[in-house]
Order: sequence, then structure tokens, then C-alpha cells
Amino acid sequence: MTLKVRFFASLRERLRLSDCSVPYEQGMTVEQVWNTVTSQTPLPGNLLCAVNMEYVSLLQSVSDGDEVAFFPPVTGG
Amino acid sequence: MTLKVRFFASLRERLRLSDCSVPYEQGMTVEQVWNTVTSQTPLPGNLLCAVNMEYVSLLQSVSDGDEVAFFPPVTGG
Amino acid sequence: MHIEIRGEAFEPYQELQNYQQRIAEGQYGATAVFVGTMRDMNEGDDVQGMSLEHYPGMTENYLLAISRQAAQQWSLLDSLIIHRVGDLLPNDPIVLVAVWSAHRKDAFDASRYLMEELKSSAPFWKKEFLAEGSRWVEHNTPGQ
Amino acid sequence: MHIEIRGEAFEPYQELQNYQQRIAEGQYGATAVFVGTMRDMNEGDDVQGMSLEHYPGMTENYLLAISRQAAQQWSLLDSLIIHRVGDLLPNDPIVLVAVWSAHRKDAFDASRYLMEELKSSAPFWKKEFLAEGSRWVEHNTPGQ
Repeated sequence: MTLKVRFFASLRERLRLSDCSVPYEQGMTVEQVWNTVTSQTPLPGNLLCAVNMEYVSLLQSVSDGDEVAFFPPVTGG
Repeated sequence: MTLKVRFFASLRERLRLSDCSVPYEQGMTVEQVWNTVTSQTPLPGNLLCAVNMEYVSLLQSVSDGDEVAFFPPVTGG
Repeated sequence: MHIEIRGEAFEPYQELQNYQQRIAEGQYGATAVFVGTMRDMNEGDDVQGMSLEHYPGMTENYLLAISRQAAQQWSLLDSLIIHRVGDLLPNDPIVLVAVWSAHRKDAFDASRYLMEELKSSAPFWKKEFLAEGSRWVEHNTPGQ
Repeated sequence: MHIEIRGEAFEPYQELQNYQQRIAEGQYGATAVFVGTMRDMNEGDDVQGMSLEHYPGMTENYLLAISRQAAQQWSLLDSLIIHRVGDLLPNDPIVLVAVWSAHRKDAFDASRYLMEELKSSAPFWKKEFLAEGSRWVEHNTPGQ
């Protein structure tokens, strides 16, 4: 009953956290995952989130075993 | 007192004429050059004309020594 | 249709020559290509190097998804995306996007679509190295 | 800025590699390229070959004029146009247009502008060779 959580780029550096696991709870949203992992760190304004490598909103609910990722605006190309 | 006249592509083949010289007359327009060279052949609907290698209209007047060119729609690229 | 994340420097025009051999001869009349190259200056500062991070798995998924979307939206014969990750120096190619079609409208539209989708949403992040230290690039230059 | 009418076959990506060496390293972030290639089919007929005629002097003037116009309208570092004339076979490159700029918007806009101006007004004419004989191409496919 866990979720895998990943952080990228400036967010990874700021939180000093690349990836971790958190316990899954029924009905949990992406925002609740953020709060659990970051000990309620305020949400960055331009935060992007993905569940199982697909973009989602903070209100998206997650399922047991999901990979949840948080990252800043992308700057490739 | 002459003009050089040139024809390209399908027009050159149809008229069986690549280039020629015609006498220049004061106030002559591109259309009058056409009529002189082609013995009044009706103007093709989509005819393009250039004087000294710049696009012009049929009403453009020409000067002694000009190079006048007639050609069909372009199809490069 | 091919997408690739490349860990080492690549020569985009050599890649195009190689890749194009797999496309049926005589079919394509139009090829539109975009190459993004690392500049030695950004936001007024000299940039000495760059590190490009990505989200392995999600990045590939996303590039494939936009390639498929482009193939649905336009009449394309093939498409190619190669994107660098890792450590880059100024003048290193960052990204190659190429599209082959019968006619130019499809090629122009699809190549620009792919670049705009890539820049706006593909999970890549640039960190620049300046004389004074490093910084994360915060946003891209608008493309349209 | 360079324009060229080429009487023999050319390899566009080799030309790009060569030409690009003259552009200052680290300056260009965006390169947009279009390559037009001869197809083996047009208007539903098999095409076996093509002859491309131009108006020597006027064609060069026109390609230079649109290159200068593009350089005024957008922020460009360089541009290159190469166009074939003479006898072509299917899969032979016909035209190469390339534009280098700092940012992609200028490169995309300028390369498309150059191609549309070239297709609509540069004095070139295509004659196609079919099994049954030859014909002049009457008009181009719309690009926008």
C-alpha cells in the first residue's frame, strides 16, 4: 500500500529529495500526496504534476502503486 | 531603338519563340510589345510579364533598350 | 515515426541523411526540419554550459504521443524527434524535429506543432552554467 | 545570406553542414529548414522525370530580394536558398531553404515566408515527363 513519489529539476534541488515512497490511503488526491511528502510545504504557483507519467491536476485522485511526480515548468527544446 | 523580348516555358513552346528584338516606339506599353511580337495573339489569361527582370503589369510603359519577358504562372519549389 | 532521447552530442543533418533512407523514395515532396541549438547567451548573460534533465519514461511517452497526434492531424509520411539530455556546450544541437509529407502545408504545420508541444509540455529542464554559478531556466521564449 | 541556382543534383543536408560553418557559433538557437523533393507522382499520374527551367538573372534577383525582405521582417542571423534547374529524377532535391535565428519564432516564420514567396513568384517552370509524353505543370499546390 504505497505510492512512489518523484521530484525533478529545481524542485528536486529545493526539496533535496529525488524520490521516496509514501503510504497510500483510500481516496487520496495528488495535492494530499504533496502535503504528506513535503510536510505541508506551500504549493509552488507553477507546479506541474503527473500520475503514472501522464499530466494531471492537483485534484486528481491516485490509486495504490501509482507513481506521482512533481516538477517545475518545462524548458526543453 | 529596340527592345529585347523573351518568352519562357509553355509560352515559349506555344509561340515557338524564345527571344527576339522589336523596334521601340515612344510610349509603348508591355501589352503593345506583346501585340507587336505575337501579331496580336490574344493575351493568355494568366500571363506574367517582367521588364528588366522585375514584375510589371501589362499597362507598364517601357523604355528603349528594355528587356521585356512574358511567361506563364511559375511552378518552382 | 521515431523519437529518441540522446545522451551524447549528435549531428542533426547526418541523422537526417541516415533516417531518410528508410522513407519510400519518390513519395515525399516536402520535408520541414527544426534544429534547436545551444546559444552562448541567455537573458543577457554569457552561458558556458548547460545540463539537460528529463523524466525517463514520461518524456518518451510524451514525444510519441505528440508524434501520433501530428500523424492524425496532418497527412505525414514520417516524423523524427531527437532530443539531447546530459551536459551540453554552446553550439551543441539540443533538438531535431523533422517531418516528411507529400505537400509542404502538412510538413510546415506539423513541424511547428511538434516544436510548440515539445517546448510547452515535454518534461525537460535546462540548468545553465554561468561564470558566477548555475541557474535553472524558468521559462521558454514564446514561439508563436 | 546566400542564394544559388544549381545545375546538378545536390544533397541538402550536406549543404547545410557546409554552409553552417560560416555562421558564428553560439549565436543561433533556431534553424528552420525546408527541402522540396521531386515526387514520382503528380495529379494522379506516374512521373518519370522533370525538367526545371528558370529565367537566368531574374530568378537570382528575385531570390535575393525575398531573402533581404525576410532579413528585414524578422531577426535572422543568416539564410540559404539553393534551387535546382535542369533535368531531375524522382527523389532528387528541388529546393533547400534554411534560416538561422536566435529564437524559433523568427526561423519558423521566415522559412515559411521564403517558401511561399518562392513558390508563388520565383520564375521557375516545371515540365514533367510521363510514360505518354511531357506536360508543363500549370500550378502549385497551395501552401497555406
